[in-house]
Amino acid sequence: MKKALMILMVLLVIFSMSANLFANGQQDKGKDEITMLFMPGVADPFYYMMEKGVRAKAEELGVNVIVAEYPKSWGPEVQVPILEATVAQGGVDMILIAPTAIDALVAPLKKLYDKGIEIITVDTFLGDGDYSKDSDYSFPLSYIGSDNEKGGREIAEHLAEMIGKKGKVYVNSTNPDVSSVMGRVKGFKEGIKEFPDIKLVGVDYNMDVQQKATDQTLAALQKDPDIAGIFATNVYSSQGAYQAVVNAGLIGAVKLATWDATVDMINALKKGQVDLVLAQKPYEIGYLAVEWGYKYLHDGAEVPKKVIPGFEYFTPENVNDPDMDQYIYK
Amino acid sequence: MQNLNNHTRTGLLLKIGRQWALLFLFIELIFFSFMARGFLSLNVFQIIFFFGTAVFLLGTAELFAIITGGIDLSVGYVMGLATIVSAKLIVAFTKTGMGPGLSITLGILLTLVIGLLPGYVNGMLISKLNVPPFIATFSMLGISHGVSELLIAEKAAKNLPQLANTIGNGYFLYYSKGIGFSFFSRPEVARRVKVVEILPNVVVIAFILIAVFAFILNRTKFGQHTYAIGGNRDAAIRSGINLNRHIIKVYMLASFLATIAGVLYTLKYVTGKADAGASSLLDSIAAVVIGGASLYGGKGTVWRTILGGLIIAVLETGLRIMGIPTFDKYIIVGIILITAVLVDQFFPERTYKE
Amino acid sequence: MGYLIETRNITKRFGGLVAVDNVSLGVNAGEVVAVLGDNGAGKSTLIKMISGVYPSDEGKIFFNGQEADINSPMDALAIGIETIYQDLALAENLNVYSNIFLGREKTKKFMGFVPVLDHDYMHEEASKVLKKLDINIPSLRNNVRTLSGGQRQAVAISRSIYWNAKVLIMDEPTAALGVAQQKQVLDLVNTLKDHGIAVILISHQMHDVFEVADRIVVMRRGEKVGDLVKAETSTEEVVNLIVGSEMVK
Amino acid sequence: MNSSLALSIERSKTLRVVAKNWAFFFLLFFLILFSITGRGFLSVMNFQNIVHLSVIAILMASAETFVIITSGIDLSIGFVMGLSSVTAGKIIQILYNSGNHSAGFSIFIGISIALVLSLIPGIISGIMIAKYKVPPFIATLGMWGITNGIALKISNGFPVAELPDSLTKIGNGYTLYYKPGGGFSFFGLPEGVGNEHIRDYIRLIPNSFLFLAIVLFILYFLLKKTKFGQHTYAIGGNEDAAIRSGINVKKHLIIIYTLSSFIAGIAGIFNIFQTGIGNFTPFGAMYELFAVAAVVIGGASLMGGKGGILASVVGVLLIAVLENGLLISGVEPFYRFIAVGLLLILAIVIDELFPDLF
Repeated sequence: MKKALMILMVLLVIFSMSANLFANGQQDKGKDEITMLFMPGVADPFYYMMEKGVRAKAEELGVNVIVAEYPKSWGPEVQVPILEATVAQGGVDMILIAPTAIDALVAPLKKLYDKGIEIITVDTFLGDGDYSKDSDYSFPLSYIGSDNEKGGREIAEHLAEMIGKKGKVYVNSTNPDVSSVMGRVKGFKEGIKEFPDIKLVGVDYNMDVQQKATDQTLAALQKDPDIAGIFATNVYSSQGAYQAVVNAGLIGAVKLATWDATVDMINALKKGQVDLVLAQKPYEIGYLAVEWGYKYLHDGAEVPKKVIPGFEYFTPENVNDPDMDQYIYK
Repeated sequence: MQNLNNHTRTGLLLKIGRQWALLFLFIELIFFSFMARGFLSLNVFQIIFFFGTAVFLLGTAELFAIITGGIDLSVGYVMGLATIVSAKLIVAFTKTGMGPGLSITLGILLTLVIGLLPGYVNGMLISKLNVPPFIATFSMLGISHGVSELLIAEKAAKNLPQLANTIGNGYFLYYSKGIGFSFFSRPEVARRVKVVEILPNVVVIAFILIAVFAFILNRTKFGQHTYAIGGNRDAAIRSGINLNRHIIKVYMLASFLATIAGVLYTLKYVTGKADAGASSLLDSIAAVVIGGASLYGGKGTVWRTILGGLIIAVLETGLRIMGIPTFDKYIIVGIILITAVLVDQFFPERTYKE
Repeated sequence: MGYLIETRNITKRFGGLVAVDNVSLGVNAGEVVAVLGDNGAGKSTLIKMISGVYPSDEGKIFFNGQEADINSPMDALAIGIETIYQDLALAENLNVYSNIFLGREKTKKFMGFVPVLDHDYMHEEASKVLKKLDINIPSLRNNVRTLSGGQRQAVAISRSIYWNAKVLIMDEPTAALGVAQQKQVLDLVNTLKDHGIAVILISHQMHDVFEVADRIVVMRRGEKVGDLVKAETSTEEVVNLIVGSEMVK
Repeated sequence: MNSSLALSIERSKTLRVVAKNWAFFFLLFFLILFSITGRGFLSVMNFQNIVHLSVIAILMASAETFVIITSGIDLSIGFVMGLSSVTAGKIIQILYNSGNHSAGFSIFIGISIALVLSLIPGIISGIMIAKYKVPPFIATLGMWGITNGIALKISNGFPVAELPDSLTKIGNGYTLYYKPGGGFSFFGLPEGVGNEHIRDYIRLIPNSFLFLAIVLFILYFLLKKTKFGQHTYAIGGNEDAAIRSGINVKKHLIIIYTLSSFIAGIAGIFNIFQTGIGNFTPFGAMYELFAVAAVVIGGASLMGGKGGILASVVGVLLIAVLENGLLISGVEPFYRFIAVGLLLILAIVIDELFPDLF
């Protein structure tokens, strides 16, 4: 048995050595054909939307797109193996990636960068996201994504307006080690500090499980029945918190501001059950990433280090506006 | 009289049946060599082993528990705990002004000692208090997860020394045209100059350790007793094996291996993460079972477990290179796992403990 | 009248090994026949053929003078041949009467159409059969796990009797029992005899055999080497037959 | 087990009742504790919420109860739930939005097809386990990936939305609304109640309670009162004995896994009523492991042969009350993982001390 295994190992090494030379030849292909790899952060609607943007622009420009497997959960240990295996098929000129950790992705991406592949980070970033000053992590061409802290601050202001600048507010978030979501919480906390009569009663983490978000929000409403406003920081938090408010029968009595525009939340807004929905622009992020990547690779254009497509706010007033329809994740 | 039928099966078929896992791996390799562009390369095999280390280590950990007829569900989150503890310790030591080499060494050693604790508790619960292994280790899963999240919530361990990254993502041997071979450190070359990297450090470390544990299982009294307990618990007790003590040791060993996997994670990803090992848990159990161990205990070997892990890793990597759409891939992997175990059931008379 | 159960020249081979070689054996109603022999003498294989676990390669089995076609344990059970194995085949997590009715539970109609377990009926029937066999178990609602070894043996036997066993095969019924409990079981065997049951008893305990058996059959290397009436034989003779010292009658 | 202790407990009636139902008494204990420590814990609304939100966990635990009594395990139930929820959602969406069908008809067809579909994973794992002796752990782990892959494919990875409103009206509604001094109203708030008066109404008996009561009664009945249930216990207690008493164990096991899968399908249907959208199950949700934990807390053994529906319900509620109570008492969220882990260990140790009584 062990003998067989040893033979296998030896065969593998010989195989791979000889094949390595073969693989070399494969990388020299027509220069005019550009291939981009889209590496999402996790399997959720936000990134499915982004993929659509990537594909749309790529088709328009005649760029090849490879979409990597969607990771089952959020984390470098899931994402990096997928990234490396997908790159191994060769011919990738540029990677559009949502890094799942600010530090853990630096080394693997640097390795690919050194091989000559360009990198653009989308939605999430490396280090502090500032690639304009020289650092270990400043090699990506650009960060294209939302300004999460700004979004958090703006939500805080809107929510404060809605509850009459006084009362208790509560935050349901997903995961304390995801940079984008934590940015939203941070921005919200800063924003709410501007209003001395508003008190933040707690932040819960549902670990990306919607049912947990419901449980937590209901318990928060039980503990502080006079909560006036709730901020939910992503798809799962939003849907979960919304369910909780429905369950508690407090629709209308509690103002709900949510992040990410899923069909469910938009419908809730239409019915007047949710008061504000922030839509990031995943489609546009993907679209812009391909556009800038193409400009850089094809025309040698300078790419800005940061591209922020901004947000759209769905409110009861504009929700039926057909122009807004494009920002719904579906 | 199924045994009889099996004995009368033709020798060749039986031999293939006994080695079906190996055969399966070969079929995978051949299939992907044809179907997946770029699969057949040094790089891809290094990827398979590099990212497989966690499953190999956790699988070996799981194997010890499974041979005794138990199971250890906590290894994934014990690994997560280890990533956090080691990252925090290393950062703390560095802050006191210690050199990076020393703080990494100390941090890792201390983590390895702490890593014995969950295993000790598991072992005590299982042996002394008769808690079923599934529940004892499931509880430990929750406890390690909770402790990890408490340690890391809003205060992640950041800025590990650069050396950690160099070890974790470095290779044993580099080759580049003009410069020749260099050990341990990547030659300074311009971007896009090809450097051949051979043998990732992490893989070397993991396989040395796995070899040690394979030796323990195969060649020592401890290993022999582990099989004995799984084969026939009463017989083991009557022959004078101290069952309780042995079970405690086995779970400590599993926990220790999980901690090693966690430490290697910290070096690879220069960060700690509570659910770092969560995604590898079910894969590692599957690796052990595909490797021919029985969940009722008494059989299984380390090499077979690695083989089982490879079958999964090659499948995952190959499908990724082929570019199978995500959701289809989930389905295909499930079907192939079931097929693998079904094939196994048709050759029940194997003796894996050769 | 002939034997209630009888084997005529039955043989069982496993590959090249002849486990049971041309054995004829008969038991009358109300008679206890003990089968003795060293390990590997073929006792288990013999009774497994009678109880339908193994089909015989040659020879026939007769029940009540008629040829019986026994190909599975179900066939044997159907004509009233019950076997009590050493492990008793009791579900320890169920109570006494549930075990007696295991697999053949009595149901009644709930709301006219839903079949539900008829606990009262099963309890009553179970206590009847226990009473008939002079077995004393405090509560039939206790799980079998709480019973002593002898009581469990009794439960297994009463199950067979309740389901109309005419032939009862008992495999080492007193092994692993304390002295007092062995006595209980042997008393029970005597009770069975009084009820006209044919009992085939496999045992290593010479003392038990001489206490309850009417006849003693000795097997060696698959063959029947002795068929003795208890009253006319002695321990030494039986032992010699078992170990094979030549002492031909 | 030393029988003297067991005997002395057997003699003392009170002690016996406590030992046998320790989980229940534990639950009482926590209820009292949290009523003191947690503001707002002790209220009808909170208890209703706890149970309402535990319905899925209770169904999962019930499914797992049947499987565990036969000494098996079913890891696929979480994803079968997702599959059923997404399938029902998709069908309802297509029918309802086509404009040709009423909400009621669409819902009826959707859930019927989803329930039938949810039988299939169970039949497959059952056959593998019963006929081909594949360990339950691996067979259901394989179905784990397959069912979720299919669910994701059906939904394209997006929750299935745009379903009729009547779903959540039923799923989250209450049988009775009561305003102190203002009278009763059945199945909905009286017309024209403004936002400012919502908090005045007391809502009693969520519709989900009625639904849960019916399902639980049937399952309880099946397990405790029928031949089927009796055979389930027998197989878990002594599979050999069950075979020898003529029980068709293979067929029975296939039915058990099919049943477990079916109950998970019902959970998926409930999920769609509760949330108004078809949800697939995220990979990290671990519904199955928590269900197993609840069943074991309820006193079942993974070696098979014991356990019960009501006991499992108590197990689920114990975890739910513990989590809710700690949340309301303001305990940091991550201590809850630890607390549940410790509770589990305690459960088993107590169980181990009084084995003969269960």
